[in-house]
Amino acid sequence: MIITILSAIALLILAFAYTVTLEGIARKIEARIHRRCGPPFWQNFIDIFKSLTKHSISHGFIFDFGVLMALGGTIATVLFIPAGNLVVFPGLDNVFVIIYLLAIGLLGMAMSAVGSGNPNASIGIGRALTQMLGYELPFMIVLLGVFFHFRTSSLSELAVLQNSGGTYNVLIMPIGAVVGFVSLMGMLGKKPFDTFIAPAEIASGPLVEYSGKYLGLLMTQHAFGTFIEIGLFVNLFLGGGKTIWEFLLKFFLVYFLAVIISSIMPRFRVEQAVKFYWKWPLILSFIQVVIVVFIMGRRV
Amino acid sequence: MIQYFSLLLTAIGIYGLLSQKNLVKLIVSLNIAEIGVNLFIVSIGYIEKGVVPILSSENNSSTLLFVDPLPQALVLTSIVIGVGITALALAIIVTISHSKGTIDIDELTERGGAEE
Amino acid sequence: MNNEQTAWERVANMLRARSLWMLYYCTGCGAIELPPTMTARFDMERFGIGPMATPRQADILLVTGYLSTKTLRRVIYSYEQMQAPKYIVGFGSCTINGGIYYDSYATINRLDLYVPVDLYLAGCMPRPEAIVNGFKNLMDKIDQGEATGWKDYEANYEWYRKNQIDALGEVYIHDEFHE
Amino acid sequence: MNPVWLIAVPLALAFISTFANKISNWLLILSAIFNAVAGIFLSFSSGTVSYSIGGWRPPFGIDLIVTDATRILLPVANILFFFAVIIHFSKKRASEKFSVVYTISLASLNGILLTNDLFNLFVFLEIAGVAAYLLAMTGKKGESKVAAFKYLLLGSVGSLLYLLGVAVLYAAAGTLNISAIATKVSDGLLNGDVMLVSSLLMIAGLGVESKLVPFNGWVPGVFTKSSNMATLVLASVYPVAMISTFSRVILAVGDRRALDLVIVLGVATVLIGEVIAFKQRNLRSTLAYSSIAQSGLAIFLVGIGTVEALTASVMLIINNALAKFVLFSVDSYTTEELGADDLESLYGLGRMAPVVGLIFTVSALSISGMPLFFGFRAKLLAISSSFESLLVVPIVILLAAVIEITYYFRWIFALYRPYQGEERARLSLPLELMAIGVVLAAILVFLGSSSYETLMTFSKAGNAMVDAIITLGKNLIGGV
Amino acid sequence: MSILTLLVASLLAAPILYLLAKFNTKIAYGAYAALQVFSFIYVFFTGRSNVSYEVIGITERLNFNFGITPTNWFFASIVLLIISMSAIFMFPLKKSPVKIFLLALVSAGTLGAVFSQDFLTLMIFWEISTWASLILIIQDKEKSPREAIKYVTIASIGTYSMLFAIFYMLDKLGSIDFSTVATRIESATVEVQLVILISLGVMVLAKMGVFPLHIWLRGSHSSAPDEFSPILSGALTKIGAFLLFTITAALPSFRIFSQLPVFNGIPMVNYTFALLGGISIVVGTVMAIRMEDAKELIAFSTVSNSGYIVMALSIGGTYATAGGLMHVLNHAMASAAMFMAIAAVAYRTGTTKMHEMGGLILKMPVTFATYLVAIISVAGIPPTSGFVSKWLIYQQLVQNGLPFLAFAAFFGSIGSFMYVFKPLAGIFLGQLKPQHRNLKEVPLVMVVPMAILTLLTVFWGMLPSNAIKTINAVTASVGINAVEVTFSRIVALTGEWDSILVTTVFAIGFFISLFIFMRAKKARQVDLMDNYTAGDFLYTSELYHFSYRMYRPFDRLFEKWPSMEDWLSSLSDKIKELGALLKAIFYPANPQLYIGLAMVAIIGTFWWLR
Repeated sequence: MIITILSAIALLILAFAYTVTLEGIARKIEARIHRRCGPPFWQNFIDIFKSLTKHSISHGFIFDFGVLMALGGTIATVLFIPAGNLVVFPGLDNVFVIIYLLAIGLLGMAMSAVGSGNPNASIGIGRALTQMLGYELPFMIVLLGVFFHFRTSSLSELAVLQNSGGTYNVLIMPIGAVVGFVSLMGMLGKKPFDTFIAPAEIASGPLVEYSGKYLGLLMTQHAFGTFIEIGLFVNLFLGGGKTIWEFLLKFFLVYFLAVIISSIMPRFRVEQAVKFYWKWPLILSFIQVVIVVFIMGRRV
Repeated sequence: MIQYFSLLLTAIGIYGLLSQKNLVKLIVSLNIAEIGVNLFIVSIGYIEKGVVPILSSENNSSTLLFVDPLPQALVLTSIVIGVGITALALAIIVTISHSKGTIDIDELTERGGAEE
Repeated sequence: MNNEQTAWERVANMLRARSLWMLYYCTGCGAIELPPTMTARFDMERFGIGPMATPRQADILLVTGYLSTKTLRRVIYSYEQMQAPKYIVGFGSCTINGGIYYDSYATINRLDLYVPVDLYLAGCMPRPEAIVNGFKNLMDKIDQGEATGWKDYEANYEWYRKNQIDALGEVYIHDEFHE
Repeated sequence: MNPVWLIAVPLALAFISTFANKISNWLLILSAIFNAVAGIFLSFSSGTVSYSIGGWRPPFGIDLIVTDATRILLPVANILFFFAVIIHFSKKRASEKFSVVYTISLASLNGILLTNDLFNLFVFLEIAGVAAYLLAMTGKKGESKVAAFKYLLLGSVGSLLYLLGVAVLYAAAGTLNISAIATKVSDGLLNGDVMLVSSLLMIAGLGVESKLVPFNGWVPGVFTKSSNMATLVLASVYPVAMISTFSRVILAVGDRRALDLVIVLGVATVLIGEVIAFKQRNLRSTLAYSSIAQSGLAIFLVGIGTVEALTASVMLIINNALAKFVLFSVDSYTTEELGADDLESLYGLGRMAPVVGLIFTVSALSISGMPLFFGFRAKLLAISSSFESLLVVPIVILLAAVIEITYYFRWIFALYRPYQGEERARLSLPLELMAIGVVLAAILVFLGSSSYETLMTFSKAGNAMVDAIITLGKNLIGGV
Repeated sequence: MSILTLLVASLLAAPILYLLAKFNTKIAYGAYAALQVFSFIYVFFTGRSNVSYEVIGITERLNFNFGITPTNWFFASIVLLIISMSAIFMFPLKKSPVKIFLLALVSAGTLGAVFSQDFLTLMIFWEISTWASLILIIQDKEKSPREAIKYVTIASIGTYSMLFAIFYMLDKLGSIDFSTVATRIESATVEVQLVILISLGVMVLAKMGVFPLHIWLRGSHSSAPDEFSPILSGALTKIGAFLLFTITAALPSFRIFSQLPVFNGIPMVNYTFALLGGISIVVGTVMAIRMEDAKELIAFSTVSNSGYIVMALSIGGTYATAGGLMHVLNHAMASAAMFMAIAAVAYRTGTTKMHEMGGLILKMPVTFATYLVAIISVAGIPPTSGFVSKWLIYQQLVQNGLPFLAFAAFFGSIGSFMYVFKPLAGIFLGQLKPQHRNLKEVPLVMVVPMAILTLLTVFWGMLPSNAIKTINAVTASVGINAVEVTFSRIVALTGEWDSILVTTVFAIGFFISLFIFMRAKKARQVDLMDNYTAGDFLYTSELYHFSYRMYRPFDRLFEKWPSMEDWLSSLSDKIKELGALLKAIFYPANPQLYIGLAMVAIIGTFWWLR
């Protein structure tokens, strides 16, 4: 019990610190690609804490509640992500639970944003939900193949099975891994799939009315969300990690790749994004899952 | 032979029914066809070298070939009915010509004659 | 004005100084100078300064040129929508004294009559070097707790309000300025 | 009781009324009452009984036959006729002009139902036909005369063909008695092209009155142009006699090959009738085409020829008669009260006149074969027996049933839609229509929800349709 | 007292309530609600343990067979729960004697159907409720008859199909008892089995609103009286699930079709039904996303969720069967709650068009909460009961390795976020319309049933073991393995689900955020109209509410897709054109033409038959 609580606290702090740092580094990387100097890597910490100190406005009960629900749901989800050997709830971390728990956060955010009464926020939420239908489908179908193969959907077990089997999923199911990565880009809202925040077009979409502490909480939530999404990918396709450091290294690599790709991309319109996801990633995911189900079969 | 002829008569009557435009002529065609059928019925009762189906002093054996008397009775009825129908038809034609002013079937059916 | 700061405020000001999000109100020629300031050559982002899309999230309001009576209303509205520690930077002479439009019937000559300006950048227009320098000064001011325009505005709200209404004059649309 | 009275009494009364024009209405009512009572009286016994006329024993003379099927159909036809007469005379405008015609048609319909002789049947068909042509003329406008003339033309050609068929059959079989011929046919004594030709000619001839495609071109004109009363009789009483006789004759003396034709034509009739009815925008023509489809439904079962099929056929005939009686009388009520019977003018009728709406709804539901109603059981049996033939038959029938349900519901819903046109005068509710309608609707519901024993009667009728005539014929031949 | 007494009482209640309503509608509606609540309580508490059968003999061959088995009890409790809640809920709405008569008939028919033990009894009572509901639908609104005709057509397709199956069974198997048929069907030939199960399946598809027979739902719901929609969606379509469960699980369809081609452990026939379920999930979802009327939207969500149930019960297996049954429970509650919430909103605002409302959250908080929990359940987000069923279904999809069905399941699940959010945003969130400034929450009578359904949804979400144990009893009665459950945990193939733990963790997360939130500076409350507008001033809140065509870019993707409804209405036109053609051929104006036709027919057939 005590160990669970301690490891939960450790995981939360790790997730926050590591992801926010990485976000700062990502800004640095992006600046370097632009041949700029870029902000210091701790810049995002400053941004978050500054936001928390500022004054803020509220548009009513649902505006507050939704933010809390979003952050609460996301924090709850983080606790189910195994980080190397730091696993808070072994056995209970199955992927369906994680994906649906993540949806609590999303729903809270959506409610809060639309509750602000700003149409830009509604447009952004509409786009986010639409895009979600795009990227989740191929991802889930690939996942079906993974679960079918390993007969488990528990993230930590999947990681252990990959490590003990000697090869990672990215090698067993390369097509699936590619699809998973493309879907991950959408999940992270990185370019070219960042149409729902489109700052110049719809004034950063869902975030348009958030100020001060609300913004700070949502930035924290975003950091946790990033941790969950990349953590999912790392555990599913890269075997998690035997130790926490291995996990963090893989995490960094995946994030680095996503940042590099996104910084050289323009932006899709939302229906183009959905169309894109329903074309190649979906077809590839079906190919992958058919290979897994009908040719490879279950892992012995 | 007579049977073929009567059927031919029926066919002529039916041709008339299909080709004529005047209502009265249609009725005439109907009558022709009717006559054909009546002839046919009469003809089936006739038997080659048959005798009158009346038991008399010379015709008193059951081995004799009698002509079938029934068709003749039938034809009488049929003719009567035919006459009745013809009369009714002509009466209808008269009312039509009174109310519509024409007895040409094309004109009658053109002018609002089409059913709903 | 009391310049004594608590430890908490000092930390907060330090954070505020290093993370400035700007909302720019690009009315005049000054907006032209911002892209070079942001991009590779001068790279504003290394100071933690970045553009923001909405006034709710922004910390600094850049008024980059002359204001007419029509646009002043928008500036005031946007400023009031910004959340409190908030700062205004006036660009160029237009915001100081009307610049070359000083004698137009429709322009506002002095910005700080209507909203509290924390920093003016002199020049017509100020070059990116001047802008970066100005921002550096603003950061120092914030760090030391001297950039108190927003408190000023709250304290002297009546005075600002009177100036605003005088300048905007009679309008036929009823809103929060004209009951 | 000798069923000949059912023919003789109306005929005699008709004869009297030609001379006594004043009392012809009373004579019509009298004959209708007599026939209704006698019909009910007849149905109390059971079994197949043959009554010879004029002392000639059956294979040689004319005889009347009463089977279990007749015991149902005869009372239904006579009672419905009686109801029609009641509705006719409840109206003040009723004239005695056509009373003779009605009386004669009553006599001839009974004759058609009862006779067991092919030529005698021809005679009755012609009498019924003449009565029908005259009834078809009763419409107000000139169009009804034209329609009647068309009917006459087609009817005469049909009866000519029938006569030709009878003649051919007589030439081959040497007798006109249906039972006797049926025995010979079942013994295999008659076959070959002669049988086929005579069957085809008889199908065509009887098909005209039974509304079989393509011999039924007269139906829409007559049903839509004729007077209300005439349509009522022609659409509800006539089919009972005509269709049942069609099945009686064709089953007994028809060629096996011709039965396939009956299935094809019957199914085609159903489909064509329903599809055209779907398109109609006014109630009476919808009902007219629906009548065609219902006839087709009852007739194609004859081609299948099993006991189950014939039971279904009898049930469908009766269902159609009862329901169409109500539907057509509601239709004539609306044309009289509202001036029109298209979809829009019927709006709100069900709310203004709830009883009329109710009987209309029940009858329409029963016709379209909804559960709880009589038509449902009939249709069900029809569909299950249609599996005996090709699979396409039940599919087409089901398809047609769905189309039928759709358009009937369009009318039912129209009845209950709020009316938004100009103010209407208060409707007068005819008591006799409501009473008769409620009785008939109650019968439909009762038969639809009653137990299987009640329906055994129909099963007996179906059995009789298949067996009775041949059994009788075997006895006759054996007697000789 | 027995089920039979209850049934007779409910049937008799219809005319009595009608007469009572003529006298005083309030008393009649009260009596109706009391009767339904009593039935629910009676059935729920007495039927749980004891299995009993009752027979009313009609003839030697046909009986009305009723019985309480775990299956009957399960479905009956769900259906009665929904009906009794709606019965209370409808009290403040527009009343009329005809409606109460029909409602009582619907309830009685439903009650009879869920307690039936043979196919004919099931069908007769089902038809009673169907026809009564049909007439109910046309009671209130203007466009109703057109839509009701669709319902009639589809319902009659189902009816005829089931009837055919019943008589076919009587003919070939000699019985229509569930249990007897189940034993006898195994020894029948494959054709017989196929014909029986497929024609019963058509009835299921028609009544549950599953592709391709789904088109009636939209119109029926949008035109049905508001208080009836919960029953139509929550109770009536669930009888279809009852029949489906009977034919897939009770009749051993998996065993008897195992000699036909089998895909991933599912026989072809079941796979086809599952595919149809999958298609209707996708179609329902896509169409729901496009709707602008809240009731039409939920109607299509019913299509989608019926698809889930059909898919799950057709796949079979431990998890899918349990998941399917759980989904029956969930969807009954969630759709009833959603329809109630919409009815409550419509009661106050008089419209169900989403873009005509907005910002009602503070005006109608309980309604909002009801709707929120219901949509969370529909979207399958924990901790509501909706998650459990979807989770169980996914387990089976993984176990059998069914990518194409999984695609549909995932599509429906993720797509449901999109469509359930639209009414939430359009009706409850966003800008308040000026004409709705003085709205109040609906009366307590309407609040209570909504609250009960909401609490139950959350309860079974927190403690799914409670429901799963019941479902295990149901599946055990037809010989399917039980899902492993403990107090808070469900153990399935690919993992475990601990609802209490997850809820606790969520609560902890929430309190951490709340702590940060409270520590930071208190926010200033501003009006909804004080919004970022790029410096422009706002005067009209209507124009600042974004709800109409919220997913327009997405809709554009599907604009070119063939629409079943267009196809159907064009089919009607085609039939009419065919009618015109046939009329021109067979019923020409000129009598000579049809004399000629007759002659040609005679000569032609002679030549053919010779």
